[in-house]
Amino acid sequence: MNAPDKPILRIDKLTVDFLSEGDPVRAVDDVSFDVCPGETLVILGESGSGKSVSTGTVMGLIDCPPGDIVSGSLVFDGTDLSRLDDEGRRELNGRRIAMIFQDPLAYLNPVYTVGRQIAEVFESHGEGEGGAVRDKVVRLLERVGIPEADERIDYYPHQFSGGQRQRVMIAMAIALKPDILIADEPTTALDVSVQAQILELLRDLQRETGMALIMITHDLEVAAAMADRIIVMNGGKVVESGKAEDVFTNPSHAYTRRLMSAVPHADAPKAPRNAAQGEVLLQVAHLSKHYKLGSGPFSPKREFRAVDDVSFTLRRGETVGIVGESGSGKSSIARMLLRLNEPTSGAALFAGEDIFELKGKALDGFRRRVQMVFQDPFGSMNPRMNVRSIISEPWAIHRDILPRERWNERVVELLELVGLKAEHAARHPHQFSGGQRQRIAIARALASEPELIVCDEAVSALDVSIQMQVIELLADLRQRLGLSYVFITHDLPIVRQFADRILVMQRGRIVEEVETEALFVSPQHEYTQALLRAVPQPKWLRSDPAPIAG
Amino acid sequence: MTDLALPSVRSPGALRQLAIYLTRDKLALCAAVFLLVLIVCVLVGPLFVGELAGKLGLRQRNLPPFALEHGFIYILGADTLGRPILARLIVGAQNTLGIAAAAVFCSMALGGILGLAAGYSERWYSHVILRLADVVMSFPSLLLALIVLYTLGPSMTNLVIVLAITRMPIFIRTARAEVLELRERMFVSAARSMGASTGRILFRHIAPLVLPTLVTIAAIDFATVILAESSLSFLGLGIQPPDFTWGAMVANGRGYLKTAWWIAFWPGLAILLTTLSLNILASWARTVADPLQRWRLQSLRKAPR
Amino acid sequence: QSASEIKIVLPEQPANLEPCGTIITNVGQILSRNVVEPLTIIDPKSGQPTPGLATEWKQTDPNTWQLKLREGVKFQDGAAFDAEAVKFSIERMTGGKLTCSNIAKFGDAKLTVTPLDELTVEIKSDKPQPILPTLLSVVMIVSPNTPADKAVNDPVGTGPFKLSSFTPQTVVLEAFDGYWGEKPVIAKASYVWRPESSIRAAMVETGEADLTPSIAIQDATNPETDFAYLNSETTAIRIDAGFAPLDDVRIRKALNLAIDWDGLAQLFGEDVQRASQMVVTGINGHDDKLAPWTFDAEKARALIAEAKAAGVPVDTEIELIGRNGIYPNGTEAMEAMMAMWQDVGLNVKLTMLDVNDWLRYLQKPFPESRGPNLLQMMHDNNKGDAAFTIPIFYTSAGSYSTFNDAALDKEVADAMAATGEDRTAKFKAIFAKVHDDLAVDVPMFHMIGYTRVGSRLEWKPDITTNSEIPLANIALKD
Amino acid sequence: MLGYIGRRAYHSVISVIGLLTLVFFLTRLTGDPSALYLPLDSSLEARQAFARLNGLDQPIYVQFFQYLQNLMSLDFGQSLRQNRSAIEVALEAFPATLKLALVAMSLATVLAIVVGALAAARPGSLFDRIAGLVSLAGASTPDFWIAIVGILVFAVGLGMLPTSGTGTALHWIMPIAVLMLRPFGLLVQVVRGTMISALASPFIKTAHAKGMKRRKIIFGHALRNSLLPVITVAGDLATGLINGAVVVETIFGWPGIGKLMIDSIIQRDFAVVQSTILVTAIAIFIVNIAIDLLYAVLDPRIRY
Ligand SMILES: Nc1ncnc2c1ncn2[C@@H]1O[C@H](COP(=O)(O)OP(=O)(O)OP(=O)(O)O)[C@@H](O)[C@H]1O
Ligand SMILES: Nc1ncnc2c1ncn2[C@@H]1O[C@H](COP(=O)(O)OP(=O)(O)OP(=O)(O)O)[C@@H](O)[C@H]1O
Ligand SMILES: [Mg+2]
Ligand SMILES: [Mg+2]
Repeated sequence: MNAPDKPILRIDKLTVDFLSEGDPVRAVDDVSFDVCPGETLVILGESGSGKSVSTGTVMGLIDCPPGDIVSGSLVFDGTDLSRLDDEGRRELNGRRIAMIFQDPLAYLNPVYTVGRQIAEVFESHGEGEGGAVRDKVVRLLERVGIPEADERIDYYPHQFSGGQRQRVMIAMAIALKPDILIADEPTTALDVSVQAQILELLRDLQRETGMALIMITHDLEVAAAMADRIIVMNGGKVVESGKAEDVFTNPSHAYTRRLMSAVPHADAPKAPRNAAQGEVLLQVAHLSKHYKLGSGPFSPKREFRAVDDVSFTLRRGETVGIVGESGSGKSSIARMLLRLNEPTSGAALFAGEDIFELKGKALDGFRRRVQMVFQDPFGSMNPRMNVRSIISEPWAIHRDILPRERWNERVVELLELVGLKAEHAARHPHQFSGGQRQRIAIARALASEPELIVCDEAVSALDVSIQMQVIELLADLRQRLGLSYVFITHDLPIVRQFADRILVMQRGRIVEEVETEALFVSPQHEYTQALLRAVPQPKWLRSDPAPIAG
Repeated sequence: MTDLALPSVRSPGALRQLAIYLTRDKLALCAAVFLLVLIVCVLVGPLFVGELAGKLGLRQRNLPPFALEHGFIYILGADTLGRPILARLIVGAQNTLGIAAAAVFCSMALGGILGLAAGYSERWYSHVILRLADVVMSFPSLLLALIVLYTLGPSMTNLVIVLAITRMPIFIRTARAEVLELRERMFVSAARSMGASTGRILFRHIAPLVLPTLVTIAAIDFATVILAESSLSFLGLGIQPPDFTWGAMVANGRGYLKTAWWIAFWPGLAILLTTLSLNILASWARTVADPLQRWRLQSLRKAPR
Repeated sequence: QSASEIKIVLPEQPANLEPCGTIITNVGQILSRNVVEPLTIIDPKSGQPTPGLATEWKQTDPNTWQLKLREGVKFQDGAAFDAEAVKFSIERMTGGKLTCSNIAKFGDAKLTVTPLDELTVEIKSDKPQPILPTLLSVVMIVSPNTPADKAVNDPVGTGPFKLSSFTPQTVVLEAFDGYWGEKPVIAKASYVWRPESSIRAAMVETGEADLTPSIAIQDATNPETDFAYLNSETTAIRIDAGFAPLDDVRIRKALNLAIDWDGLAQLFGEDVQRASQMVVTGINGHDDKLAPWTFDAEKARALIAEAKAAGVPVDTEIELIGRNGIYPNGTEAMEAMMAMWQDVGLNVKLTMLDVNDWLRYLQKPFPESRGPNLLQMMHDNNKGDAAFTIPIFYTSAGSYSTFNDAALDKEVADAMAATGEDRTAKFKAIFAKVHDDLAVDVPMFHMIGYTRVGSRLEWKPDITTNSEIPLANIALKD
Repeated sequence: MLGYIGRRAYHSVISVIGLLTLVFFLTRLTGDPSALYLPLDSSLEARQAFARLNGLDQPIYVQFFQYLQNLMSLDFGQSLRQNRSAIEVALEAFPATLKLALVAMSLATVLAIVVGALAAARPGSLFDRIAGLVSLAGASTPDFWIAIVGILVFAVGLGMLPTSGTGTALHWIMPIAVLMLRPFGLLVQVVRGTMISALASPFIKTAHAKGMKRRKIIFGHALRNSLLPVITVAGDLATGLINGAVVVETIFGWPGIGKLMIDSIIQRDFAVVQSTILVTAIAIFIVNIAIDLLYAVLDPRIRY
């Protein structure tokens, strides 16, 4: 585009392995790309294709060993990154190159307030300390759309919702207005309206400072909205690269074509399913959750209404989609339904029995019948267990599901169902990509053959092709076994395709509850309308002023 | 002791894998070999030198080491009653290691389990366990020893009981502290949501992450227990002569540090080397048990370039 | 530190400074003849009483003694020393309102004290007290202002030094200007305590302290500063003759014969003396000619075989009861003796006990559950007369005695009532009988203590050092 | 939080009372002390008189009620050995021990954290190996051995330090050094172990990505996340020292509560045993409450 010809970052023939006793795993294979100031490079690609690893190498964040940079050069603004010593690296990181990590919870330190963690960026680079920094941090948080930022600054990561944490990561990355921002799936946990706001923010930054942006995403709409150039990765290799418009309109590689065609076509209305006849499986009535707040051990107690008088029903074989603002209480509802958080008030009847009153055997039975896919898949797996034990855990807990000698076989089956390979069974969670972990979590949820699965952003980290594969799997199970879903997501095309009914949430309340199609055709609530409007437009169709080169 | 750190010893294949990992860490290998030699000594040593260890030699009292005129067995010198120190080290190993291993194992196992329970649950017994730990911490071990001595009489079992009880609080409190943090982790919630019983969560999910710390403490406690045992013998609860332990030997030579240093030195060195080996093995086991660290012990195969 | 100030390091912290407890080593070493003074002083060589605060004494009838008191003596608080003060001190001691260790020397005697005039007192007892002046050496005279009904930690006496401070770390004594006698060279003495012998030795070596009254033999390595002294302690093994096989005299003799005494002596140092009786030379009744048993394992085995043939159950397990920390190398000695007895074929098993547990075996009433046993013990008679030894060990009523022999009881009663030469001879006869004929116990050694004296001081320990260190006797080298 | 402290204090008071009751009855199982306080050759009558004088002849429950009654008026009994109030004896000895324990523990903890963290930063490095060996050697060597050898070397041999005693700053060096060895060794191991795990956490990557100094990452992020077991173990070791650094107190002539406790136990000075346990128990309970509160401060996910 308008970018000057001289790239600020150039990656040449990068090959990265992960070593172990067996054959090395080649995560990145001979990958080259570059990015110029002011330009946006979008990396698309299959889940597990080496996107995070190759960008992580730029930041020097791959542990070597067991990682091993077999070959390749990384040149940033004239300096060879692989020759840099610790101090040189430190100077660059955070100030000139910044990164938004894919998995925001794991990448935030649980014991420090988010304010402090953001402030560290300033302090590490001598950009002031104490009170002055605090003001800057508050402004950053406001910019990424955290409500009541001056108060929230003193909260700890676990007190934020998934999307809010992601925005904290973003705030941290843009704090010093870096020359290059590497954004690894920066909007997966954000609803469309917040996503639009964030994308706008990034574009603003690019305009202001000529920041180069490397964005990894699997959301083709976002990709289209942001990309100047696109590279597509598959199996560790770059399989296609070129101008955004070309790649979208005229994909050349088979994988890219598959990707483009897998997009659920939003405008194609699907035939309504006859799900509304089944018996009522879950009935939620007046559910509320108030979190107790207080940042220090001695500060006064306050309350925050995360979920406020929520009621809905779910029939057997039905899927209820929950969409809504980030931080509106979706995950909180899910956690309460699983008896992981106690509700402040309200009731939830599962097959006629109040979930919150269950005890002993009844509770065990309930837990077998209801499973959850967590928003944070990495955190939800025991780091000491390998995938085989993780997936077979439900069988170990409920002995009657599957005889032990069939475990191995079934684990492989499940892995293949979600698009992983049999050899992955022996690996540990940290050896996977974000999307792969999410799939392991889904496989685990399916393992106990439940009646209801609560999916909290279960497919958000998957590329479209695999997303479709998984959704089809879930739909098939619904069809065959009468599974029901509570499907929390921000991805409107997906809910539109998959859900029977949709609840729209805002600030802890349900603001709209309708049949899926009705929502898309005639949204009632103001917020819903805003959501539908916010669907991003491809960049090349927009008439924005061109970015000014920095 | 060391096996504890390796939760996944199941098949012979796993054992072989462990052996391979052991050869990758030279220091750990030395430690393991030393402990093995020690165990062999414990098992067969008394058969060969058992007689000599108790034989009086009042005329070679405090014989200095490295003198060979009385025979090789006197290479490390003789003690205050002229008994060969080398023979006594070999014979003393049995009681020393037996008592210490039993006491440390009991306190770690019991303390660990109680600590897991106290940390995970908020019920009344969690408070009871913790206050009991406080009480034990405040209760002088010497007094406990004396009470046991008076009510039950001196014996090896009682000694182990006393030592195990007094060392338990550290395991209870450490296990609990770790659990307090671990139970807030998402994977624990996930396990709970799958219907895992409390026992399963504790032992399958939390314990493996707590255990490395406990084993680290236990490995050092080994020395503490050996030395504590020797100070109990001051009251008569310790091991009764003519039986003896390294701790007793050290205590015995305490007055001679200036004039006959070797009496306390060799058993002290034996204690030190044993503890050191255990610690090195514990740290090795910690690496093996942690999937994120295990690569350190693997022979990483690089791709040809 | 000025020249006339000295520092003494003791093995133990004195629990208290009650003048009535001066027979306790660490109290006596500080107070005795420094802060408080007794009526009479035992001469370490002859064992005879010599004048202290009493200058003369005479026995007016078997139950009555009259004492003349020293003139011109003042207490450190200004009170006058007179017959009333003596009456007060003795009554405070015997009154039973406070625990007085020193009174133990008097046994169950009842004393009535009557001041005859200002400096004369008469002491009447309920039964004859032939050695009352000797006994009076444990009567420490305290100021009449001392509370009579409770023990104190701030003693006020007539001695050349007065207590200046007593803290958990140190006791400080300062010279008392109004002292009746010669002014001592030392102006100030502080006492500290370190249980570890090597540390005490080190402290004197480095000059941090000037004197330590007892160090272990292995620390006494420097002949310039380290002095050995016979410390009046005698070690022995008591044989519980009430149980088979120990009720058989052959076995008891075998016990004495089986020990390699020269080898064993190595544990206690070369100056140690082999004992044949429970008192040391200088004590009235000690028999120089009584020869100790010598090592003869063959003979011991023969005796045991003989006993076995006579139906004595020689294989019965015999418990050897030791006490932890009783004297240096005490445990080693027990281990060695056990090994030697086992060597001649006796089934001896060692148990080491803590003091209080051990005491149950030492003193009557003995534990019901005991079986045949041997008891490690130590006896300290520095009071000049075998009367402090023989009755408690050898009469059937004696509190340590395991022996029941009416004839012996009578002999002892006889000797106790006797005086002069006759008394000495009778005591000697008893010692010979229990040793040679009855082999009631296994006397081991007369023990040796070592002191380390800093190069600044001119002083030598003697047999009384375990009970007193009179500062007035210490001179400074210049 | 205040409610929690209140509840803990309440539980602790109950526990202390329970402890004292336990101690009261159990100590009396260890035999009548009369014989210990009288010369060996004293008569049975004298011993009985002693027991009577000190109320030891009463049935044990009567003694107990008497004790409770006296407690109400804050009378903790008389020391048999020292002729004065037992609690006074205990309180007099306590500060010396406390000071020693505090200094030794703080030094050991700080040093161990620094050494352990640096060792964890590069596992397997030379520094790691040396730090490990040295700290472990210190921790597994008998303390009296070190103490005596230290005195022989530094006081007698080199004349640099006083052998023992209290007074100047020099007097503190050896006792502290000896006391520190074990806590230091143990803590180094604990810090190192937990730090290696913490350093592998993803949030450490975030810190690197922010461009933080390595030192700050190690001591700010990784350390903070591994402190829970560290302070727990440190707390336990501290209570161990509060309960008496017996060896050090004995060898260096430090007039502390550890030696007092041992002496009183051996001498069956029951009132003093009870009082010292009361004093140390209160301190230990306070330490434990403080540590539990620290958990909540250090890790915001922990709430009581
Ligand atoms: N520590 C590791 N050890 C072994 N293999 C690893 C490790 N980390 C990543 N991998 C593998 O490297 C490959 C690339 O991973 P990467 O995280 O780059 O994928 P990604 O393209 O970011 O995928 P996603 O979209 O799912 O996040 C994956 O197949 C993954 O399994
Ligand atoms: N432990 C907690 N303490 C305090 N506040 C909390 C806590 N957990 C969540 N919250 C707050 O409650 C609100 C709802 O959180 P929740 O995780 O349910 O949101 P969400 O709808 O899942 O959002 P997202 O789509 O971003 O994941 C958020 O504003 C969050 O900040
Ligand atoms: Mg990724
Ligand atoms: Mg959420």
